[in-house]
Amino acid sequence: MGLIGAVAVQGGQMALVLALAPALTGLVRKVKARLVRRQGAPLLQPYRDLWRLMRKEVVLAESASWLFRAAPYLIFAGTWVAAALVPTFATGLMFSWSADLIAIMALLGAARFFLALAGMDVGASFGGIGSSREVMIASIAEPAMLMIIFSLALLAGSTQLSTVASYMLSSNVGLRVTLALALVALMMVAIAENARIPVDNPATHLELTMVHEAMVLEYSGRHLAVIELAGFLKLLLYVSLIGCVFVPWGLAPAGAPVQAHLIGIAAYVGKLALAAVLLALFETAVAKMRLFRVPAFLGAAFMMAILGALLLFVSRGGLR
Amino acid sequence: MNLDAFVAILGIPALAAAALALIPGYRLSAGLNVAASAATLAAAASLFLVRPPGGLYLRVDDLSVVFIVLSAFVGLTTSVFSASYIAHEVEIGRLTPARLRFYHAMYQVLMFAMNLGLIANNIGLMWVAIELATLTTVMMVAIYRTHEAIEAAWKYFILGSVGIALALFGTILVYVAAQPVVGEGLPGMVWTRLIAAAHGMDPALLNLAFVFLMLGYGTKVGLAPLHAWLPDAHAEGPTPISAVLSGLLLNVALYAVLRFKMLLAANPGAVAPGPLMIAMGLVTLIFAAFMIYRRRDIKRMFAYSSIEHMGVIAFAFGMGGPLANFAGLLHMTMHSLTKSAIFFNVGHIAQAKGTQTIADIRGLTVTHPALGWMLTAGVMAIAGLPPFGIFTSEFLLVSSTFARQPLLAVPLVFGLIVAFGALLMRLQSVAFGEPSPGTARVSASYLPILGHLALVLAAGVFFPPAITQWFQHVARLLG
Amino acid sequence: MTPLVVLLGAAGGLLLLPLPTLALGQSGLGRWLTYGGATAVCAAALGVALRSLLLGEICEASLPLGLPWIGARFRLDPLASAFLVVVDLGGAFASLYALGYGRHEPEPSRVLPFYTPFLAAMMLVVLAADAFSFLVAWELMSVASWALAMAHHREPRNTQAGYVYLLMANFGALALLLCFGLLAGPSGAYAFDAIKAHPPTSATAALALGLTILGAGSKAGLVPLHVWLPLAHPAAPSHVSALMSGVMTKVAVYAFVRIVFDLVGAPAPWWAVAVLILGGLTAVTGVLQALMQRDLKRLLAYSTVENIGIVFVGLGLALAFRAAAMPLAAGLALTAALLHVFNHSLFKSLLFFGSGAVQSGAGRRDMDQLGGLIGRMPQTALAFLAGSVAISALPPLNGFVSEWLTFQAILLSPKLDPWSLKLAVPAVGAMLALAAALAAACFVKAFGLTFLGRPRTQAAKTAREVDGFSRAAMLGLVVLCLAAGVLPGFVIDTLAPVTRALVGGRMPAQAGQSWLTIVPIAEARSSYNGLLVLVFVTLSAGLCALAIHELASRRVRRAPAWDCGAPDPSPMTQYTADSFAQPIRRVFGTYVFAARERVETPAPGDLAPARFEAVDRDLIWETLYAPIAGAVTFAAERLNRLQFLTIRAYLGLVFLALVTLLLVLALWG
Amino acid sequence: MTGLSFDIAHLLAGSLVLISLLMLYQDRLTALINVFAAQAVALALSVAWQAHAQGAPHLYVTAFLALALKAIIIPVALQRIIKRLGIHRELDQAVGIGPAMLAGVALVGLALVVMLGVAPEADRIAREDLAFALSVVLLGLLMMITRRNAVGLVVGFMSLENGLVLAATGARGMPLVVEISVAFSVLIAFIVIGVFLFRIRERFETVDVAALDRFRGERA
Repeated sequence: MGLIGAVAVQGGQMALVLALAPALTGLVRKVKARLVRRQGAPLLQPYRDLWRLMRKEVVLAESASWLFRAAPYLIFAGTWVAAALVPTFATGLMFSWSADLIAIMALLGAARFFLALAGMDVGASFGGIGSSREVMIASIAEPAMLMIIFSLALLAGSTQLSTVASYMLSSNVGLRVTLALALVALMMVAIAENARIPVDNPATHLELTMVHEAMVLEYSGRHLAVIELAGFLKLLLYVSLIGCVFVPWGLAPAGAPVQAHLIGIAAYVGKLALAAVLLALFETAVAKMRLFRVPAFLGAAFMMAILGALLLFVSRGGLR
Repeated sequence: MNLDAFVAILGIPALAAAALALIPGYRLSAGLNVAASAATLAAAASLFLVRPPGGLYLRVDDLSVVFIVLSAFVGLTTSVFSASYIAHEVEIGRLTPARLRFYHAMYQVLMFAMNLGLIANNIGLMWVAIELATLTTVMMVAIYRTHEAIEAAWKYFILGSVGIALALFGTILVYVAAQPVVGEGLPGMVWTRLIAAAHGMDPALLNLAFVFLMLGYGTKVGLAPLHAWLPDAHAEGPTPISAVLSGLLLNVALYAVLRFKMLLAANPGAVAPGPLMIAMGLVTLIFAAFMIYRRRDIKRMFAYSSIEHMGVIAFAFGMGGPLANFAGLLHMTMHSLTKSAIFFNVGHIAQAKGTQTIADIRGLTVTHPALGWMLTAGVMAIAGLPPFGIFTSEFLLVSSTFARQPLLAVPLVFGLIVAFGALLMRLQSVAFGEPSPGTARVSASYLPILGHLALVLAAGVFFPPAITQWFQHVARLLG
Repeated sequence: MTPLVVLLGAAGGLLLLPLPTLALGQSGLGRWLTYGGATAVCAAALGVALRSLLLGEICEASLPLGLPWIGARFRLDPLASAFLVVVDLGGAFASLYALGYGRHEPEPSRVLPFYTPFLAAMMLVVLAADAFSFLVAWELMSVASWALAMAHHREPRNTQAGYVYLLMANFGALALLLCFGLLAGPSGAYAFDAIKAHPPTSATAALALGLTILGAGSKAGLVPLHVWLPLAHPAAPSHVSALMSGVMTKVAVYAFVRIVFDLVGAPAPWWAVAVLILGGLTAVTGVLQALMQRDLKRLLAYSTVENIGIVFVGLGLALAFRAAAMPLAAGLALTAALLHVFNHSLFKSLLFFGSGAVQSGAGRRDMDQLGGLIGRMPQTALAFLAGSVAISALPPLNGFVSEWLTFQAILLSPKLDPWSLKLAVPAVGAMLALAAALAAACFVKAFGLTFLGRPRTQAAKTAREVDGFSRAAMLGLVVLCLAAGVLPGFVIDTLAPVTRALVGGRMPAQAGQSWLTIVPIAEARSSYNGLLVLVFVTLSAGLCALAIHELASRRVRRAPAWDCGAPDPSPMTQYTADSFAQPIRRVFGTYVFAARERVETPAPGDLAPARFEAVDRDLIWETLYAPIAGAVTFAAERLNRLQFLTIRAYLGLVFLALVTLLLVLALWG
Repeated sequence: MTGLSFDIAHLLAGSLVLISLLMLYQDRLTALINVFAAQAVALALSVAWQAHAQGAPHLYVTAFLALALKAIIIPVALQRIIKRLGIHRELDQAVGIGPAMLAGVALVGLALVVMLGVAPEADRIAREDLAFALSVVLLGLLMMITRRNAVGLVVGFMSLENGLVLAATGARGMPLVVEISVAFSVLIAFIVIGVFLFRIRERFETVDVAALDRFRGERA
């Protein structure tokens, strides 16, 4: 297939993630509603919300600066580029070498950096609450994520996601304690990063509990829409990350024929649906925890990740 | 004895003293004082070129020339400084004309005594000279006739006399040891013969003698625990005398100790004097370093700093070896220059602020920029910061010591840091911060201060090869 | 005329520049002369150093100064040139900045005469090739910077800082002096090539390493020797703070590299463990302390401590790989460290310039009295934002590249043998990750409180943008940060000769890579392309904005902040430095600062104000330095009694000394 | 030197040590000064004997100096001071007599031990004399630190100096002995004058040395 194929795959991927992200969130909401015996909004409601928000006028606080207006687009761009570099249905992404896993996480970090700044820009007290809590959570979640990456990179001998995925597909993986630890830690981090229950509850505006919502409190109209979209994308990104690392089956290798890619897409959608159901189940099962329990929760993830990495450092077998 | 450098070196101060005892006006006498010192320096410098033949009483060798020229030079600069300093003292009436005459006469007597001690080839003569120097300084310390001055003089006098007595006993012992080898009478005290015949002497007597000499002359050097007279004498006497004491008299006493160290070193049976000097040096260094912290009087503080440096120098010579001896000589020279410069400076500061209490002198760099910054430079130099000469000597000393005897270098460095902390703390409170009242201009003579600092700076940056070889040669002499 | 001669000439010129300045006196001319001259000289020296680094040339020179029988030796090799680039780049920009900033200096006569000697001393340290001239330059550097930190000496805080600083500096210098004495040996072979000629025994080498860590570490700010740094750096005028934080600490790193990698010889694995752990601790402690600060410049100083920690982690890895004879990996680790040195010198200078601009523009340094400056000082804000992104290690700026390389080096370490390393490396990696994340939090705080939100004081409300020179310096550094982040390959290739000379290995040549990607080992393993990331992000952001504005709406209405429907007009209700840091203090504080919080809420209906009190302590100071100070005071107090004895007692001392010696003699014979 | 003359020299030297111990024993100033005068006489005798034995006439000068200055002039002067100050009954021991005596004996022992280290082939009389002289020096020093007031100090110092002269004269053919003893007499004269000239009484209302230490620079 060559270059055209690569371009096609890359482009398709970017379009796909953008297209599927709201649906994923919609599905999660739907399933949650059903689980508590509610009808729930239709699956496509998120698309409608976005479209409506985009057409609304922006109400901007007087004290808001240019940073406040620029931030949403930067956040969206960072998240989108990151999401575009995570293999979803095929590993042969054209630009996968332009950023490895560490860089992807750093991109998300940059997005968060600007989100936190935006939260402080208006100069209202709630924004401050949100930002300070957000950076506190991030200060533990990010190192945990990095240690997870260490484990994977040491296993696969690479921080390049496509390489990791193909290594996971290969036969010589086997069952490893490290992988289990990494998976659990990664899930915990994903929950925290996407402001899901039990760490944060996206559905409330109760100042005692809210983190993410407090930062975007002052946003409205298209800005809010873009930020929301970025949030959807982030959730999708983490799901597809878990997917391509731990359940890489169905991924179309580089240069595979078209039908392989079609299979890959189908498998991917399947994975997303499964993940949504699981997430919904989990969220309805557990209760939101107090803010200052969160560090313990994430600290556990951090410790697990370190443990996983340590095991690899100590046992030399299977390392490249 | 035909007219040679010796006659000049001894005669000029003697005659000047006699003359100064008679001249009333201080301008004239101060001028004469300077002139005489200058002439002495010239005579001393001539020793580099032509060496008069040594006799039974007088003689110079490479070691003593270093000391002689140094003391003559500092004597000159001090006399220049003293001219302006005394002028101020006379104005405010602290010195009556009579005492002024006395002061100037005594100054030259002191010079005479120290030169005599340095060029004496006869240990008895050397002893007499150093006693004379002591008595002179005692009287000059007491010149202000205040309670503190008299107390200081008295303390100095008693301790000094005991030291002298011990030194004399040591001298007698040396003679007793030498007499069987060298023969009775005068030869038994002539330095050159002694050193020549040292190997044949009775080691036990030499050891005993060195104990007494070390303690006796060590009292003059200011080694702990014999130092007690030094701080008060520095603090209460007129500042030029403090400068001469720190810059010269301590060196002369040290010179005597070195002489006898060489004597012992030349005798195979005698115990090595090194360890004793190292031990006393370290004790002195660390003790003085801690003493600096609690000082309230600025002159007394710098007196303790002199004690500290004497400890370092004693340590260096005790270590021995080419590098350490070189470091010791360099350190001694640099310390004389720097410390006297600091005392010049402090004298003017005390006159400007009308007090010697550290707590009442603040923010000098604001009120008296020149004095303040020169003091800063001086303290930086004395604390061993580059690019001043003392850094060079401390560099050589510490590094070579650590390479040879690591465990000895640890207390050395410890003492140096403690002293540095103390000096820096005081310097900052004196030179910086909100200035204290007292902005009177003083008719200060910056020339001596700047001259000394310039020399020290030059020595730290560029050390002339000629002097280097000279020092290296002397260092080899010292063994 | 070799480049070395030119550089020495430049240093000499900088040393002598104060003389004409003093001659000019208080007039503004002195400022122009000093800073203009310094800018020119540093720029020229920068060119020379860069050229000889690219050519990888080596030249030596000797002047008849210093120790007579050795002379002052100087040597220009790749390592020296690399650090000279850092020094002169920082110097040039600081001088340019000072052309404008220096106008606000109340007492220029306390700054100008010491500024250029400070620069010269830093150049000479890097050039020196014998122990004596090295230490002379080193101490000169300390003294000059001390004088600069004492420029505003009327504030007791600053004199205090100066005291601690010079004392620590002297301590470090003596440690280095002992180290050199050890390496030179009793004969006093102080020239570096003489030292290299006969490498020390393993025990000696270990001792030398310890002394170097004390000496260079105390200057660089390694925990627990960092205490002077957050005191002294803020005390100095901002352009000097920038030099002290951005450049002088790097000179200390140079000393460490020069001694440990070049002079001492083959390392032992456990050295790496020591250095790694020190580095990791330094990074985490530094950034946590930084997060707790209110004073902008103190925050920056502590963040310098953190970055020094990162650099030392890289150096530790390099030592480990070198001990394990893995030249390629060692090359990678060392490159990462040196690259971070370079990057940090860029963005830390930039940030200090920014803080200086804030101070001169708004007259405040306390973040609780600032806020909303992004409107009043847009360009400064932009520059500070860029610096914050860079120092938070976020792509596509340069901070990320060096930390990314460090992580890549860590990922190579399972091949290392000793168990101590196997356990230490991942732990240090975790510390590094933690530090990186906390740094982001720290600079969200720094930028957010200073430039965003509503102004908290009148001074902040009426702040004005700074002069052209300052802005030019800041924007220039922003451009460099971006360039070094987007095209790191060139910098890495430039550093290759250094690493090859020191550890015998280098990273693969980056110039040949497609699309200017950087590849530490192999592309299949890991690669990063800052340029593409930048392009993608800008493109997609632009596209998104364009699309929405075209397809949907572009209407905007200004209205008061909503703030959950309960807006409060007073800017004091905004988050402050302390409240922003409070969650993190809650999480880490109890362990790191022994932090205590006390909350008093009055009973319902009681009108008494509620109180909240948070206390955190600097454990390092309390456990290490306070006891030492106490001991010295105690000893001085006790010994001081000897000043007040009677003459009889003094005679008694003499008598005792005499009797003791006689007894010794009697027992001896 | 014949046995007899040696024994005489030995005897005289020994008597000096004895008298020093006696001085330690005194607790009244007047008595102390008298005993000191006695020591001066003994010293004069011993020096004279050395002059005779060594056939060194110049030593007679020293002997005369000792006799005139230390046996007569200074004691008389001191007595007059004490009368004027009215402290002749004053007890001035800082250390009890018992301990002082013990210390004194110990010092004599130490001096002998140290001297025994010296090689015997050295001139015997010199060696013995040095032993005694060293004892006298040490005892004098001990006296200086056990006496509270200036007079005691002076006396102690002078007896110390007696020891020095004894040593100097004992050393065969030692040059400059006269000069040195003269110089020392000057020194002592200074001390005595100091006690007058500084007019300690007018300033400090006593000759108690402690009063001289009241200011000690930084106390005030």
